[in-house]
Amino acid sequence: MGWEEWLISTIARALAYGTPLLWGTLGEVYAERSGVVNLGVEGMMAIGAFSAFAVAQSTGNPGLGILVAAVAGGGAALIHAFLTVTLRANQYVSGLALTMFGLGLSGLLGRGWEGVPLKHPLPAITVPYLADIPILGPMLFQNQSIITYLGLVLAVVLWVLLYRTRWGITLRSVGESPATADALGVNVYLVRYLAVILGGVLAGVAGGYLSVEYRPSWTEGMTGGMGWIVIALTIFVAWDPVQAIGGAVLFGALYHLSYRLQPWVAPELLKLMPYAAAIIVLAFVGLGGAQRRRGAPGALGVPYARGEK
Amino acid sequence: MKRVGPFVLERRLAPSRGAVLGISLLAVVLALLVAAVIFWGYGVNPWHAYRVIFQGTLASPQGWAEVVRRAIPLILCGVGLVVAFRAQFWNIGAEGQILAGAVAATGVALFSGLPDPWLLPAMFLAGFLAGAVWGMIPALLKVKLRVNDVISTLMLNYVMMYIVEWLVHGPWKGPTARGFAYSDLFPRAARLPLIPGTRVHWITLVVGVAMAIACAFLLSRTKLGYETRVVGQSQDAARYAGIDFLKVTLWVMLISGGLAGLAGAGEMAGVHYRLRSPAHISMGYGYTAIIVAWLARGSPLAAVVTALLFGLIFAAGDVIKVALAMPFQVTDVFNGLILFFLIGSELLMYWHIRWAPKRAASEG
Amino acid sequence: MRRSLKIAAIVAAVAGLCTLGLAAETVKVGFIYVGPIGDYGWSHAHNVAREICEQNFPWLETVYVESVPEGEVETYIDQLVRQGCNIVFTTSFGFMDGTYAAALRYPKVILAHCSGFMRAPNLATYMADFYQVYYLNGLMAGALTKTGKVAYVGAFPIPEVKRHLNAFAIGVREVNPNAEVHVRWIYEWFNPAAAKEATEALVAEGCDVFAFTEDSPTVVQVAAERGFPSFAHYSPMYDFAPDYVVSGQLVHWEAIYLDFLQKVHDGVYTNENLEHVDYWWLLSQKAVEVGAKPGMMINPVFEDDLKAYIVDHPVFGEISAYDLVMVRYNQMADPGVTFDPFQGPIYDRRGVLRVPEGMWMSVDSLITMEWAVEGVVGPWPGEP
Amino acid sequence: MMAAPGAGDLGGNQNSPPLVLLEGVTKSFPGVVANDRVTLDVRPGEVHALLGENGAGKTTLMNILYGLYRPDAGEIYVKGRKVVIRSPRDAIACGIGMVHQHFKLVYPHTVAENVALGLQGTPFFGPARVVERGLRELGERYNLPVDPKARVWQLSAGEQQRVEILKALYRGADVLILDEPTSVLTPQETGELFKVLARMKEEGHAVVFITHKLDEVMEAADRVTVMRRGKVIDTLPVAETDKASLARMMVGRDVVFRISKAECTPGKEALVLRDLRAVNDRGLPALRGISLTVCRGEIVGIAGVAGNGQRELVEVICGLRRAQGGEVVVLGRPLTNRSPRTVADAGVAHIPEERLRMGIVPGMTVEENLILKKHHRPPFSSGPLLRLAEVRRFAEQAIEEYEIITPSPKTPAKLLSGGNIQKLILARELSGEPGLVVAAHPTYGLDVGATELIRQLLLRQRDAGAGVLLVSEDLEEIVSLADRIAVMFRGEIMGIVEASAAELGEIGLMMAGTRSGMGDPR
Repeated sequence: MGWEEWLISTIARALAYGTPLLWGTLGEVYAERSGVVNLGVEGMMAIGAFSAFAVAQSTGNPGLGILVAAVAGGGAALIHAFLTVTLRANQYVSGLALTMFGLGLSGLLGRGWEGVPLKHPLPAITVPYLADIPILGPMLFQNQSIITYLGLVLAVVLWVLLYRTRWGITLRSVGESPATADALGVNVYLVRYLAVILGGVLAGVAGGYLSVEYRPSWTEGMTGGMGWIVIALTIFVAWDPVQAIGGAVLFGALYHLSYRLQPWVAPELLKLMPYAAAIIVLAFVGLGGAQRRRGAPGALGVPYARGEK
Repeated sequence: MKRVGPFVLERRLAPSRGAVLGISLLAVVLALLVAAVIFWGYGVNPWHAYRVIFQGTLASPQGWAEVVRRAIPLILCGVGLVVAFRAQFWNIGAEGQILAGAVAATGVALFSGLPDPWLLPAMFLAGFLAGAVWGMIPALLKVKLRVNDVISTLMLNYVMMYIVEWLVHGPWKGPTARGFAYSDLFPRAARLPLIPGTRVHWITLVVGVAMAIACAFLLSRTKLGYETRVVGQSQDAARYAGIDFLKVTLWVMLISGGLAGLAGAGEMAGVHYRLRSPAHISMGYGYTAIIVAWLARGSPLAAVVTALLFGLIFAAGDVIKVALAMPFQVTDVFNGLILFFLIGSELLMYWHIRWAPKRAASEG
Repeated sequence: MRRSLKIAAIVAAVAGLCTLGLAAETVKVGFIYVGPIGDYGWSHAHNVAREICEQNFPWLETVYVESVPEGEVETYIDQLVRQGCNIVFTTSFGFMDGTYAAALRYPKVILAHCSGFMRAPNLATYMADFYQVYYLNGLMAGALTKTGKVAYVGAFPIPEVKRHLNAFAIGVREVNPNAEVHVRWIYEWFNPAAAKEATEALVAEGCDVFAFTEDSPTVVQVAAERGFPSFAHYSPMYDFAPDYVVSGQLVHWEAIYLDFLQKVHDGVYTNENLEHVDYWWLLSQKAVEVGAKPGMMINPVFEDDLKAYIVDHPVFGEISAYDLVMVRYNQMADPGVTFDPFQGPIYDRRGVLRVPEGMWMSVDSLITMEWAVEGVVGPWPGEP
Repeated sequence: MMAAPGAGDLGGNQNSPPLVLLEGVTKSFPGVVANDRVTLDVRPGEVHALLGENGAGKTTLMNILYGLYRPDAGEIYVKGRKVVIRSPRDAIACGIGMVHQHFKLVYPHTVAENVALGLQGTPFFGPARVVERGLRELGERYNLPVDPKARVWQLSAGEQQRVEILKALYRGADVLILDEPTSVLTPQETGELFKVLARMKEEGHAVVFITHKLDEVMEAADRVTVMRRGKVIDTLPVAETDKASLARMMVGRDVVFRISKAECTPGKEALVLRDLRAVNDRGLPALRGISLTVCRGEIVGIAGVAGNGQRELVEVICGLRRAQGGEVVVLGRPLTNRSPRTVADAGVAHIPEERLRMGIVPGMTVEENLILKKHHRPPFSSGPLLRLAEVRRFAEQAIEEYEIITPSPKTPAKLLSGGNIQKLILARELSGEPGLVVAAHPTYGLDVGATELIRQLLLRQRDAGAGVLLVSEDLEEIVSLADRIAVMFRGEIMGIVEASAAELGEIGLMMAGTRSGMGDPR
């Protein structure tokens, strides 16, 4: 088999598997850009996956399922926002709690839906004309999900929003130096709430994609550590929405290749790569010394309270 | 100072012990109330559910035995995490350290060829060392390369999970496991005695409680403990005081990871007797231990008590599953909710609520 | 296997005469499943069988627990016994240690463990096996492949799945001697995401017919999206791709459970005579069935293709694949079984003669099978 | 409200209503009343100085005006209209701008992005580009040149301050509040700033600047309001007062500028620095070849504008920062790049700049804090164990000797007042007869009583034969305490003068980068 075939199938599959990673990462990038780490991605994705499936199965409308997943994910993120922004709780612990809660709640409520295949999954689409381009066509435009394409567009939109607009300046400033933003009349709490909720919405969609398009079915714990890969990816792509595309495709390719390369490489070793990669990237960033922050928002993980005590 | 109706809220710099205890208890109770709402939404009468839980756990000796058995790994990991948290090291990696301990214990049990009486002590020692090594990697990364400890410990959990997965499918797949993904069964001498009629491997329990006492002593009465507390409270002050951050962090993670490793070895020698798929070895003990430690508020001895509380929640999960046909994920819901309320109430502890009707307060 | 059943029957008969059975009382049975009952596979099938048992026996009461972690089975047996169960079925290989330990602790309780090999006076074992069915599916797959590459997505590289895969490959090669069976493992019983990527990887390798061992219809769905035929596994999956599902494997655990429970009720089986009771039930006992849904052995859509595919068979001469399937089915489904897929000579893919000319394999060697037959391509962990 | 008589020619139109009027503003924090019924008016076209010691409540008052704090009581009027300022956004809408002592800048962002942050009326896409244009115009008008595309972290402190002022002007601030604006500036830069303020005054803005420096009030302000312990003492035209009476109002009694001290009798070398080089946190050179000697029995003061390498110097001496080159010799022992513990054990006491962040462990008890740095040595430990009885004995003795006011040795250190925390640190550092005391800003932010006590303690150390290196931004403190004064500028020592012969003018020039007695500035 030629290299073209390898390239085509690897990229095509990497996109499909990378889609939830991309959505989740975009959300986490925005949350962290506002200065709030949300380790609850796994839980929000689980909630999104379950609610999308339940709605899609009972209404027969997978699109509605995705929509509800977005709302549910945002709702879950709201808990995190309330705890970490308003009550200034430890962001890491709150995120972990959200993951436990999300996995537990979705497992609990989703018991009746467990393992049943979805009757009407979101159909894959093949883009007319573009799909006929040699190599690029089958690589990018055949049998992909609409959510994949939306994700790619969203990444670009979020990048422009972040770096070229008023909102972007506000968001980045809140993440770098909330006191400054506050002193200029920016409502730091509101910005953080919105960013965290957006993160939840996107994570919800990521979960919804898994249950109504990718699999399409629901089982408890079906996110299988994807949320943590998202956390790793966020660091890996240096909090940049466009780089997130590359990161998601790379980690997606690793997953696909763990099956493709099975005759030669133990799949477990390929599957642990994203996690190891995150640590290695951080270590290299640390080695870099002076430019050690490499885009990490300055106030990341620090709750903001006005000087008033 | 804030005014809410006739109440006056005053901030204080250090919460009183009573406030901490009271508010923590309140948080747990509130979490159980919210869980009750979820039960009710699920179609189960919460009152009935809690009664069934009580009958299945605290009302009988066997029930207690299960609570204790589930608490054993939580005690070990929880005490270890208390020590790590005291040094402000966010060890989220107990789950991976448990697995590391389990792997090492398995290696000793199956392949060391040690004489029988040495087998169990060697398994515990190996488990401790493996967990310690797995814990000291992020410690080194944090001190030397400023790698965020939360992220590195978290990621290492998954790395270890896949290593275990690889071991049981590959090199350590047992010849007598008939091709299934398990190691061989441990020899008799590598299994811990149980309290008759229960599944409580009491030796691990004793080790756990002893470790809690030892860590309490360590923190309050030794130089290392003193330095640990300084590092945890203020890294700048620690630097200023000439405390070797690397040394303290490595020691702390040696202890924290090591205790999690002991828990892993205990689960192997006391419950499983063979290495198997990681999801079946630790039921999220490493993550639950975070709550155990958080609730213990820095006291290793308190961690023994809070571990029992979460042992109870695990045992309750088993009971609910059989008696009410509810999935085991209920425990995750409990855990998540309790943690939510705990951290949410943190700020409350710093507010002193005082009854002061308007007229009396106008002076301030 | 036959031998052991006969002995068991004799022992049981003798024991039944002198032991007071449970005949008069109601029987309360606990089922412990490893997965969720909705999983469309293994646990679901056991649960369906449980429901059938309950309908058939008015004296029977059942309870079940799902998604039990392997290391925790003892705890759940404890709880079920405390609830008054006098029979407990544990339905996963991973429950073996715990079930055995519980059997020793509860000598009065009857336990039966599915797919294992450790027995005790009060602990029996049972299994309904698919290898004959996979062989028949293989005959169809070999006739349908155009690229000469048939795909198999395996759950775990354990003897059970290896046996099924080998039987399937033997079937494929019987009608298409040059065809290959490409394999990928997903290391999970239920993981649609993994099944999907494994299927995609096999598509990329050029496979055009798909069989699998995984508890979801993912492989069927993915293959259908690409327009490739496939074989359903474990549960009726015909409805997921009516135009693409050729056939499949169906299980009827109730055949075993009904038999076992009846015998316990009649006092044939007691807590003292199960040491040698090992069910190994196949087509002829109607514990398994060929088809993608009950009663439909071959999807009519594919009948013509299979009839048009003519094989020059060493035994039957010129014969269509369709007829060959029917002949072989009858040979295996009749009570006096006259054919076994693993009928010598069989060489493994390294050229070692595994079954000599004219011989059949014993149950014991079937359930410990580690080698891969000729024609299997791909990773094969534990290959001797 | 009350128009000072005869202030007419001093700028400010007393006939028009005040631009800003604060009336009866009260604000309390746990344990302190930061502002007690404060009344203050600011008029258009005036520079109004807010004078007071550290902790007098100046910044709190301005933070209230800027909406960062909410007053417990009192009212605010802007242009005669009563307003409620809930947030900086409200303040900006009222035409109030503030330049904080610690700049509120987003350092990784560009100047234009910093100005565009939170700015109303810019386009949604590409707001920074529009702002860049506006910034150039403003810069010319007020003589505040700065490159709008530069990243803020690359700018000097003076430039960063300009960005802050531009930020406020861009928002159309009528009233500009400057909190201790000169603390980061050289005297020359200070002069530039005062010119800008004058320019703003001409344009009809009002400027409030917070300071504790009398000279600046005399030089730049039209009117001055003196605050002490949260209360306004008086508001009066600068022309009608003088430094001495302002100082009296500020401190509440006559100020003694010179402390009586014994004659200095230098002994052996306590500290020798040779060509010391180091970089700062950003990796830029902070020390460029420092050579200095401190003898036993003398106090050497380090003067200089903040951020000229003083912090790095202290850190290198104490082992907290690596020297890239050069040599540190303490009491005859070479200690270059040795661990902080080795340095401390060699007899170096360090009174750190940031008391709360470095000097104590806030959550630990007083007694535990008293053995920090000493816990690993006898008598406080033996082997791996602590000897709690010894710790307690030492604590009780130190609390008595240094007059540390604490409920008990078991009280968490963070509950102590600032002065007592500093006493705790001194008790710890000065016990055990150190050969060298490195004191960084030892009296910063303390009340007068504590300040005097601490100065006495340092002198006592000197007289007992220790060498003292005193780093302070308070020139008066250095002049009154030190025997010799070294002035630092951009990581170099510009010159060393005998304190008895020191002229403030000369020191000021050196602080601005002129080398003493030498033509060659290198």
